[in-house]
Formats: sequence, structure tokens, C-alpha cells
Amino acid sequence: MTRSARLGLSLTVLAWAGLGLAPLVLDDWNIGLLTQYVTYGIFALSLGLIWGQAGILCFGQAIFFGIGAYSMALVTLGKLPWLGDSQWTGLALAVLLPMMVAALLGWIMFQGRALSGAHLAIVTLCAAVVCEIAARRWEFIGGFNGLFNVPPLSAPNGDPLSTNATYFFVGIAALLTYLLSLWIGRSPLGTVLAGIRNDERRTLHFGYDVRLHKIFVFTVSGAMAGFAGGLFTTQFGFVSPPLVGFALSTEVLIWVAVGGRSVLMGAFLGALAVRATENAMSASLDQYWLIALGALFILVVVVLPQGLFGKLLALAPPRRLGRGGTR
Amino acid sequence: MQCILGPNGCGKTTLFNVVTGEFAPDGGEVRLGGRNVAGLSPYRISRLGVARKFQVPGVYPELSVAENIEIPLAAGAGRYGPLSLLGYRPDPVRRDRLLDLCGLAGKAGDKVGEIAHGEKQRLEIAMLVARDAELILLDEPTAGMSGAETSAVASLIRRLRDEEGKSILVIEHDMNFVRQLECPIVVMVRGKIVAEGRYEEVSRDPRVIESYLGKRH
Amino acid sequence: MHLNSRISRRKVLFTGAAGALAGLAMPYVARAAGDPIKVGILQPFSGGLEVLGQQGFQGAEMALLEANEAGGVLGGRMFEIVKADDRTDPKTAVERTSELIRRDKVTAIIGPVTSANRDAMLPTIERYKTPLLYATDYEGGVCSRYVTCYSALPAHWVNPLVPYAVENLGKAFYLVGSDYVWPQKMNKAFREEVEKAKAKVVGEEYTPWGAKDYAATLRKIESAGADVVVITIVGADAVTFVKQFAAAGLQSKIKIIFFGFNENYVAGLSEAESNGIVAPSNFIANLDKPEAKAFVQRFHARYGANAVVSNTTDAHYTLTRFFIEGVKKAGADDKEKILAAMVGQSLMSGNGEVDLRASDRHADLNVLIVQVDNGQLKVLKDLGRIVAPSQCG
Amino acid sequence: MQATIALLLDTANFTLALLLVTLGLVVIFGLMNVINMAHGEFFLIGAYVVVAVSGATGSFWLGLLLAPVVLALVGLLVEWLIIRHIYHRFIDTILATWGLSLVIKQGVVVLFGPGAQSVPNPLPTAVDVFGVQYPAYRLFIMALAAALALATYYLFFRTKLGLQIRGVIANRAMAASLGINTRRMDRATFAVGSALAGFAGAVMAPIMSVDPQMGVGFLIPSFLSVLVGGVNSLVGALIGSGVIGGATTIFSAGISQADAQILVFLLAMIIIRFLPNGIIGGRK
Amino acid sequence: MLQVENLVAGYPSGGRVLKGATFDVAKGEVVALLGRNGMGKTTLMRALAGQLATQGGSFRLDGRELGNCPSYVIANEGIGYVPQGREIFKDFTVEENLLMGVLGKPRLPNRLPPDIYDFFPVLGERRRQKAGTMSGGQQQQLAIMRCLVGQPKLLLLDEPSEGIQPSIVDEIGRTLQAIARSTGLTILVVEQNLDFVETLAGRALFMENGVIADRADRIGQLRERPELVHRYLSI
Repeated sequence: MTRSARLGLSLTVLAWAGLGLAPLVLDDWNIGLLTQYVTYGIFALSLGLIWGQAGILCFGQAIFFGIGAYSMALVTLGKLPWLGDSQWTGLALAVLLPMMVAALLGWIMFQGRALSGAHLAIVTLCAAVVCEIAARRWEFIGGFNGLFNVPPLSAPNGDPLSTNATYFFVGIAALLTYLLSLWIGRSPLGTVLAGIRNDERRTLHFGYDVRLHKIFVFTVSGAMAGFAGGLFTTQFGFVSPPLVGFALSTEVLIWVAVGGRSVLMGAFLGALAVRATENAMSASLDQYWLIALGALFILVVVVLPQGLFGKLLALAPPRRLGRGGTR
Repeated sequence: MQCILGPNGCGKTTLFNVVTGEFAPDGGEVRLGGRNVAGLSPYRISRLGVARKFQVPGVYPELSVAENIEIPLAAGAGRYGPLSLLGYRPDPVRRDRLLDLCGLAGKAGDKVGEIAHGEKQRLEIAMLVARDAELILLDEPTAGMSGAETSAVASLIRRLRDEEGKSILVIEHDMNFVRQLECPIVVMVRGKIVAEGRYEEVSRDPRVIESYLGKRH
Repeated sequence: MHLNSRISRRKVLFTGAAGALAGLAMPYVARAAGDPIKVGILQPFSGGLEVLGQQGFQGAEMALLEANEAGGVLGGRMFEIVKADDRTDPKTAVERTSELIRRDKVTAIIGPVTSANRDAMLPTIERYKTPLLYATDYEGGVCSRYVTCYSALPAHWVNPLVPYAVENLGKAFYLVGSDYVWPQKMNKAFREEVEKAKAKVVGEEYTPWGAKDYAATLRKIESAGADVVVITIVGADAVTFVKQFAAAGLQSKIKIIFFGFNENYVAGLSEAESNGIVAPSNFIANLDKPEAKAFVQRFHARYGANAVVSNTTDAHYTLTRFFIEGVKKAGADDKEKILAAMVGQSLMSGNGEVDLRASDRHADLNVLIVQVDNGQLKVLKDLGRIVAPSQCG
Repeated sequence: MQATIALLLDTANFTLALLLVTLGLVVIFGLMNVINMAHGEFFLIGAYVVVAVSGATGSFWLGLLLAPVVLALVGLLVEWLIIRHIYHRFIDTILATWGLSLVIKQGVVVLFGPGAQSVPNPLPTAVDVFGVQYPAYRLFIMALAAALALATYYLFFRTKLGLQIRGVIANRAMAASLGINTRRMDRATFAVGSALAGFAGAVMAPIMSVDPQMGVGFLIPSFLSVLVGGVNSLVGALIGSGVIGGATTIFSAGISQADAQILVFLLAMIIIRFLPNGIIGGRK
Repeated sequence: MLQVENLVAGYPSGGRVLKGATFDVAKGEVVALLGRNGMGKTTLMRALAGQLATQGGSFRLDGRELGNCPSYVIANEGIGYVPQGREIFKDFTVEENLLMGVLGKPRLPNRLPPDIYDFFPVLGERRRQKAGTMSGGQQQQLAIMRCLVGQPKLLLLDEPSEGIQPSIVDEIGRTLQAIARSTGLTILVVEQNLDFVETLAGRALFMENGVIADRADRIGQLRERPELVHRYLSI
């Protein structure tokens, strides 16, 4: 293992250990905040998977996040009586529904002559705008103001989980999502996706149904984003149309780009870092904070195309692909 | 094994593009094992056992040598969809043999964009072998290689034919290399076949010489 | 100096010149009287509604600073203001709410502007049992122990305005609004009142957010034979609409009723474009009443003669004063006690005496019908106190 | 009859207004392959130049003339500071210009305040067009947009500078090997694109709300116009603006404008999905 | 006139194709550069034209160091480049293509000289036609003229006969020879067609593996020493 790969591995482990030990040093309020950031981190992972791994730049990732959030809200508020109102059902729907929508959208976009580049970006962006408008006008899901009073995550007996318990629940969910993405990325499937990102035509000529692979990873990503959306709703207690819209789609793109799209952990930590910076700046710089944020962002993009953590957190290739082979 | 010889721009690469499904032909058929495959998409044709080498080496520059090899190795599993790839474990012995074959055994972890041009060409041939195809199409496999390297590639290709029993179609304009392949040759000029036969016969054909060297030779 | 030592990164204790003097004069009193009472002002300071956010903030801030300058409450305790920006975005609003309550431990939150943000904040507000003071006009229907509204409801503005409009402006109305809930509720109420008044609605239409071209809509308004166009488009889109309405030469044929029009819109329109717009309002800056003049004068003394005073400023100021009086009456900074004490009172607003009902925590407001005349809002008719139906149940 | 003429005028009007905004985008996105998310903010600066100049001198027309000049300078600055570092990083152009749009928008808030500014209509009369009363200023915009489109066409297809710019776009390396200073052409192209955006902002200022958010609403329709018509082509931009502007106006004549918007977006997505090269590119 | 010393160049990703080429070309000379595909000929041409960054060594034109100059500077110093595959502007008319050859040169008037179509009359006939619609041979003529209107001191020609009818190859060869004789133009040409080389060039250099491996100081040696041709061209 090279030095940089060792550094990447230790920093990744350190980051998770740090997250695990956070309740020892942080107070109740900060843990609540961290829980929110970690939820956004799961969302960022979902984009990191398709963008960093398969090269699909989706400008409408919030569609899946929002559908997940709405699913959770509708179930736990008892608006879908035939499904009951259990949070587990809610989470299951928050994963399944966005997954199906992603599969459908992926099928539309990638079949035949697939959309890519600017076209894919603008079409997904438009899809997000259309979904947001549709959500605003659909009374059943709360219309413009959305739905509120979504119950927080609760223990089986109905009591809301404590701040720390919620944190660990969300944190473990994030860890599992991360491990799932990591598993996909480091399996031969990940190699093939990287191949598609790198040279779609070559991969096609090796006999891969490129379209199917893209739809598959898009679907997995949709499910992850929806899962993040479901967890989000339990913490924030509401859903409303901006959650499926253009603004949030752009935000997640920014998190991933700043964190580093080529490395999953970079995308995850990007969400935490950007949200935290925004909060700090918005508090201390008054009306100049947006200017500072914009400038900082330009700087990262121009000077660090790999993102803040792209280089730092790069892991060694899986053992089977290691330097010098297996012997 | 068959070799198609012809000067640059005579339609060799276009022929490959039609055979592998890159373009649909304007007319005529492409038969593979008796089945007309013209107009099928490239991945379907590839699954029928056709593998193709590109003229500009069709390797993945951002990936490592090992990853480059893994993609064609896993293609057999990949035909059952993405999920089957998740659990797929490539045979390490076979992989190492392929790396040896292309002479990149020590460079498994190197990024392909940064290895030498000749190494990329050899890597791509090894990738075709990894793909386990019946019919291998090689588009100028020695472009950019020195004399010694060319001979090595020629013997590698002969081995594929003799030991592994592959059908091989080579596009080349380098007469010297073609001679080393010891195979039947057709010569294409401007999209049409002008001569065919063994190297010795073809190389004496006046039309071939004209197309290659200009008419006064 | 001791005041500054309490100001952490974002907790800014605002004191005017007079406040500083008062503070210096009795530092020991303040310290002895205990910690300041923290109040969060959560407004949009970015994201598109900065104008309203700024005015809402100034209104609330002025009320709190005046209380501090008058020696504080509960035996000299000062109010400490925590300013927070909801960026006109619901999830940010919730994050800020949670921050204000859990980290800054505020006693109450004043804000936000949009209904969407208010609804999004509601679960957090109720979960942590913290009073929310909401002072923007909205569509009605909020009924929560923790939310107190100083808001013009459809019943405040639509019901008294329609008879006046039918009598003075015309009998055929075209309703055009932004594509969301407040215009829809306003227009629903408007339709009902128009039917009662034996006039008719000749068209109703919703336009998308950020629309830049209203030619097709203007054409429909003209061809529908409308006498009056009723605007519930909000923000910048409304300015665009009125500009294009004027450019199309429709002003001479069709009158404008503009719900939510206030002094802020005047700057975005030329005098020719805004002339003749009729709107209901609870307060205007050049209202000819002593309480209004005094309020505007104090406001200008504090924020400069050019600062815009609007309905929003007055609403936030008055509602904050209800809260301050509530604290005094409760005799403690206990949230539940304050909640109980602040309702059921009457206070003098910028426009007459106002009642805050205990039943549904909404205010009975005084309503004016105003018209724009050479870039100035003028009162056409003072309708006095309007009692809206209860918003609970 | 009158209704038809009115509808035609309205359609032509929105199409040309959209074309006016799209022109700058076509130059920067279509020709240089830079997705400029700050295009709306260039538009915004153009409008505020009019606010500032007409505030200082009382002349709207002077502001109209100065806006493209100011924006050309802004374009040069932005190109030098940001864009030239990321020409070959297509995705990064989206991200960096998004950051830029934040900076500009908030910069305007800091300088001019968040509220709307008034730019009085310089031609506040209506003119009779085949029996339809039509606002004079809208006719002015239509004429100007048409003239500007022609001028842009002329610049790119009939002048030697245009030839060089097109040459650089078609084959950068070859153009450089013929002695053309490609860096200078990049700068010129970006400046022209920015100036067009600023001019559009200045022209539109009298008939729309001039506030820091004013550029946002145009971003999506103008990107759609470029993609629907066909990237890389001024004629494509005209067709794209025609489809988006025409569909918006015609749908709005029958149904609520908010419903029309959804239909237009869906229509555009379908066109882009099935004709990735745009209407002009056909189904290659 | 052109001095190339130990020139090293290759792909931007770092692979080296040119591994230290050294040679000189004198004023008025026509030199052929021969070698099999992939030996670095085109890389050398592109490096001399400034389209690839040099990674080592240097090259000078009339004593001025041009290594790592941007290609438009190199073009303005007098190196004209006709690349392999011609790279004409397909959507431009013939006339516009030719104009592109002068517009970038500040020292030339930015219009076409009146006698421009004398060399290849077919271009004059088709001056308003889109260049992409012409045959390969005509496109090659256009590419050469586009370069020549810029009045280069040194012309780099990469595979001018590739994919072109023999009759037109002859015409191009004769015309270039006439231009070289009458104007003293210096030419460095990469070519596989030995006939063409013999028509045009005075001497030849052989490339193998990124270096100049051998030379034929008179073009006649190509016939006298068949082993050279055999070894370096595999024929």
C-alpha cells in the first residue's frame, strides 16, 4: 500500500471513528445538528455513486430525495391507510418508491441513444423543476406548504428516540449506505461502471449492456437518495415542494463537487463541510456570507478539481486489483 | 486467420465498424456462424463471440492495468446483468497469465494513461484474449511499435491462432508484420478487394505495389 | 463592557444610542437582575424576500430595543436579540428554528414570512413548546397554542373590500395570482363575496413563479371584459405584471386591486405605473393619525429618514409589543406563562387599538382601503376594526 | 381576426424577447461549450447598469448603450479570473459559474439593496398594429431583438473576426496552427456573449421587475431554447426560442399560465430526449 | 534554417513517442521524413507545429528558439503546418478556408492575394462551395494552399497523398515542386508514397522509435540502397 493510500484509509477510518465518538464531546444541540448533516451526507453519497463512479451527472437528484421524504411523511401521517403508519413501512416506501421512479427515469434517459453531458444535466434539471411544480399543486401531498407534524424516529413503544439514539440510528444507516456504495464501487461491477465512465464504446464492445448497467446504478442511487429523504423527514418534521426541486439538486451537486466526486467518502464529508461552512459564514459575515461562499466555491472548483478531500481520502485499490497482482 | 491489407484510408476500419455493429451497413449482410448480425447493437454482437481491437488503443486511460484486464474478464458474468458482477471473483491465475502475456506483470497498479504506447497496444490484445472471444478483430495491432516489439506481437497472434484456436481478422498496412503472421491476405484499395493470396503472391501483385508505393515501382 | 462580553459570535445585543446610555447608567442593576431574555428573530435575509425580512426584523427589533431602553422587563432584565436567516427555504428555516431553541435557548421566535416556512417550523415549535410570533398576512387556518398571529386574513381584506370595489370600481373582476395557496384562498373568498354582491368574476388564473411575460394573460384580461383586475401575485413577479399591464395601455380601461401592496412596491414602479392601484392595508406610512405619526417618527429616528416603513414593520412591531407586555404580565420568562399572558390584551398599534384574541391567538385588525397617488399611498376609506372568524375548527 | 393578430404579435414578442436573452447563451454555451450558470446574473447586471446610469444622468438610452460595454468588460474579467482555467472541464464550468452567480447576485444586494428598482418605460404609448393596440416598447424590443440577432449573425458569418472565432470553435488546434491567437478569440467570444446578455437585461429592464432575483427566471427557458433548437447554431437558437416562446404564449392563451409552463417544460424535455441534436440537428 | 536537437515529446498524459530527434533542414531544401506508422513522425510534426508540448530538447527556426511556444506564435514565426487528415474547416467555403490562412498573420493584409487560385485552379472554380463537399484530393489542395497563403518559411506536410487518387497526388507533387523551386520554400514532408517522395524531396530521413535512425542524403539512394527502404518501411 502506498503512503497516500495508507493516509486515505486511516483518514476514512478516523472520520467514522470521530463520528462514532462525537456524542462524548458534543452537546445535545450539536449532536442534533450533526445528525442532520449526516443525513445530507447519505444524500451526497447517492450522487457520488452515480457521478463519481459511473460519470452520470444528474441535476435532479432531489427528485428521489423528495419522493423518499414524501413517502415517509405520507405513511407515518397515516395518509396511506392501507400501508399502516409504521416508521419501518415508511422507510421501506421511502426506499422503494424513489427506486422505481429512478428506474423509470433511467430507462427513459438511457435507452436507445442515451442522453449524456449537458443534455442529461438540463433534462434532469427540468424534471426536478416539473416535479417541484407538480408537488406544489397536488393537494393530497400538502400542496404548496407541504405536510407537517411528521413524527420523529421513535422506539417501538412510541416514545421519540433521544438525540443520541437518533444520531446513532442515522449514523449507522449512513455507515451501511457508505459500505454498500463502497462494495459496489470496489466490486467488479464498480470496475465496469468506471469503464463506462471512461469509455462507453469500448465497454459496449466487450459485450456489456451499458444501458442496463447505467439504469441499475441510477436505481440504486435513487434508493439511497430516497432513504436519506425518509430520514430527513423524521428529523425536520415536515415535507414541502422545495425538497424535490432544483435548488436542493444544485446544493447536493455542490457538496459532492467540493468534497471530491471521485471518492465516496469525499462526497459524504463534502456535505458535512459545506453545510457547516455555510452555517458558520451565514452567522459571522452577515450579508457578505453569500459572496464569500460563492467565491470560496469558485476557488475550490478552479484550484482543486479533485475537491477538498478527493486526494486525501483516496483508498488503495481492492486487493485483487492491487499493485503487482495477487501473487 | 485472415489478414486485410491496404493503405491508409481504404475502408478497413469502416469494415470493422460494420462487423462489430458500430454502424448498420447500407446493404449486404454480415454472417456470424450462419446468422445475419448486421444491424445488431455492438454488445449483442460481442456476446456472440466477437472482440475487437481499436486503432487508437481502446484501453481505459483513467483506470489501472488490473482494472483494464478485469473488465473483459468479467464480461462473461456481465452478460447476466449488473448484479452478477457484484459477486463475481475473477480467476487470479488467469489474470496473472494475461498480464504476463502482455508483459505488464509488474505494472498491475499503474494508470493506463501513463504507460507507453506499445504497452497499451499489448494490453489491449491481452484484454481481447481475456474477453474469451471466438473471433478477434485486430485493427493495426502494431501501430507505434518497434521492429522487435512487432515480432513479439506477431508471435503472440500466431499463438492465439495455433494454441487457442481463435479466428483472427487483422487489419494492417505494415507488410513486414503481415509477412510474419503467415496467413492468407486480401488487399483492399478504396473499399474494394484488389488481390488475395499468401504474402509471397500478394507482394508481387502489381496493383498492390502501385497502391503502396506509387505506380512507377 | 460587560454587555459586550456576553455577545458571542452570532448573538448580537442591539442597543441604540439611547440604549447604550441606559445600559451604562445602570450596569449593576442589569447584572443583578439576571440573564437577558433571548428572542430569536428568524426572517429571510437572503433568497428573494430580503426586503420583507429586513422590515420585519426592524419592526421587532425596535420594539425590543425600546423595551430595553425603558429599563427592561421583570426588574431590569434586558432582551437579547438573536438574528437568524431562513434563506426563504423551509429546511433552512427548520434548522435555524432548532438552533435558536436548542442552542440559543430563546424564549420566543419572531418570524418567518412565508406560510411554507411557518408550516415547516410548526412541528419543531410544538415539540419544544416555544412561542412563535407570526406577523405576516396569510391564508388562515393556523390553530396552535404556540403560534400567535398578527396577520391579515382573507376575512380582513377581502370581505370589506369587495362591496367597496363593486360600488366604486366595477362589476366584472379578473383574478390573477401566483401559483400557490395564499392567492387561491384569497380568490376563493373573493369569489364568494363577489357573488353575494351580485357582481361577477370573469376569469381566474394562476401564473408560475418567476414568469417574465404576461402578454397572454393581459390579452385574456382585456378580452374577458374585466373592469377590475385583482392581483394576488407576490413579490417581483407582481412588479413585472404591473409594468407590463401599464405598458399595454390597460390602465385607462381597467382598475387594479392589489392584495398585499405596500410601500415596498412603490420603489420598483414608476409613478405612472403605480398610479391608481387600490389595496387593502392595515397600516401605511403616511397615515394621518397621531399613533401612526409617532411610530413613523420614532422609526425614522432609529433607522434613518430613508428607511421604508410598511405594514410589515408595524405588524412585527405591534406583535412584539404584545409579547413584551405578555412577559411583564406573566412576571417570569416562563414560556407557557408568557403564552397565556400575551393574549386577550388590547394595544395601540400604528393604526388604532388592536385586540389579540385568546380563542385562536389571532388579532382583530383595523383595515384601510388605500390608493396609490403620485407614488404615495393615500387612504380612501377607513374601515375600522374587522373581526375575522375563529381560525380554530 | 384581431385575436389572431394579437396572438401572433404576442408569440413573436415573447419569442424575440427570449431570443434576445438566448443569444448571449448561444455564444457562450453553444459555441464555447461553457455552461454559464451566471448568464442570468449578467442579464441582471445589464439591467442595473440602466438603473445606475439613468439614476445618475436621467437618460435611459445612455444606460442602454453602456450596458453591453460594461458587460463586455465584466466578461473579460470573468474569463480571465475563472473561465480560462476550466475550458476543458465542462462540468466545472457549471459549478464555477454557479458560484459566480451567487457572488454577483449578493453583490447587487449589497450595492443596491434587495428591493426592486424602477426603470420607467421610455416609450409609454401604445401603437396601432393592424387594428390591435400594441405597446410601443414591446415593438421596440421586437425590432431590437431581430436587429441584434441579425447583427450577431452578421458578426459571426460575414466578418473576418467572426470567421476566426468560428474557426477556433471548429478546430482549435488547426486555427492556432494557422497563426490565430486562440486565447484572444476565447476572450473575444466570451466578452461578446456577456455583452449580449447585458444588453438583453438593459432592454428588458423597463418592462420587468428589476431586482436581484430577476435573472433566475430566464435561465431555464433560455437553456431549453438552446438545446431544443440545436446547440452550436444561431438559427437553432431562433427555432428554439420560437418553440419555447411560441408554445408558452399559445398554451397560455387557452389555459392558465402556470399549467402552460409545465406543458412547455415537458414538451422541451421530450424534444431534447428524442432529438439530442436539437430540431435543427435532426435525428442523426 | 530549422535545427532540431534532442526533441522529446508525446501525449499530454505523459507517454513519450518522440525520444530525442536531432536533425537540420537548410533553407530551400525539401526533406522527406520516412518511417513506419507509430514511429513518431506525426508526433514530431505536431511538436514542431506547437500542437504538442515538448518535454525536452529544442528546435529553432532561423536561430529563434520555438520549443514550447504556443502554436499561433510558431505559425507567425513562419512554420506552416498541413496536418495528416487535412483538417480543413468542412463547414466553411473554400474561400473562407483560405482566408483563415491569412487572418491570423498580422504582417499580411487580411485579404486573399489575386493569384491565389493559379496553382490549383479547381479551388477557384469551387471557391463558394463548402469545403467538406469536395473530394479528398481537392481538400488536400485546399489545405496546402490555406497554409501557403500565410507565406510560411517552412512547410510541414504530413502524409499529403493519403487516401487520394494517384493523378491528383501527381498534380500536388508537381505543383509543390514548382512552388518550392520558384520561391525557395523549405519543406519537411512525411510520406509513405515513395513516388511522391522522389518527385518532391531532395533527401530523406528515417525515423524509428522516436529518433532519426538513418538518412539518405540523396533521394536517389532510396533506389540504390533497397535495404534502407526495407528496414525502415517494412517493404
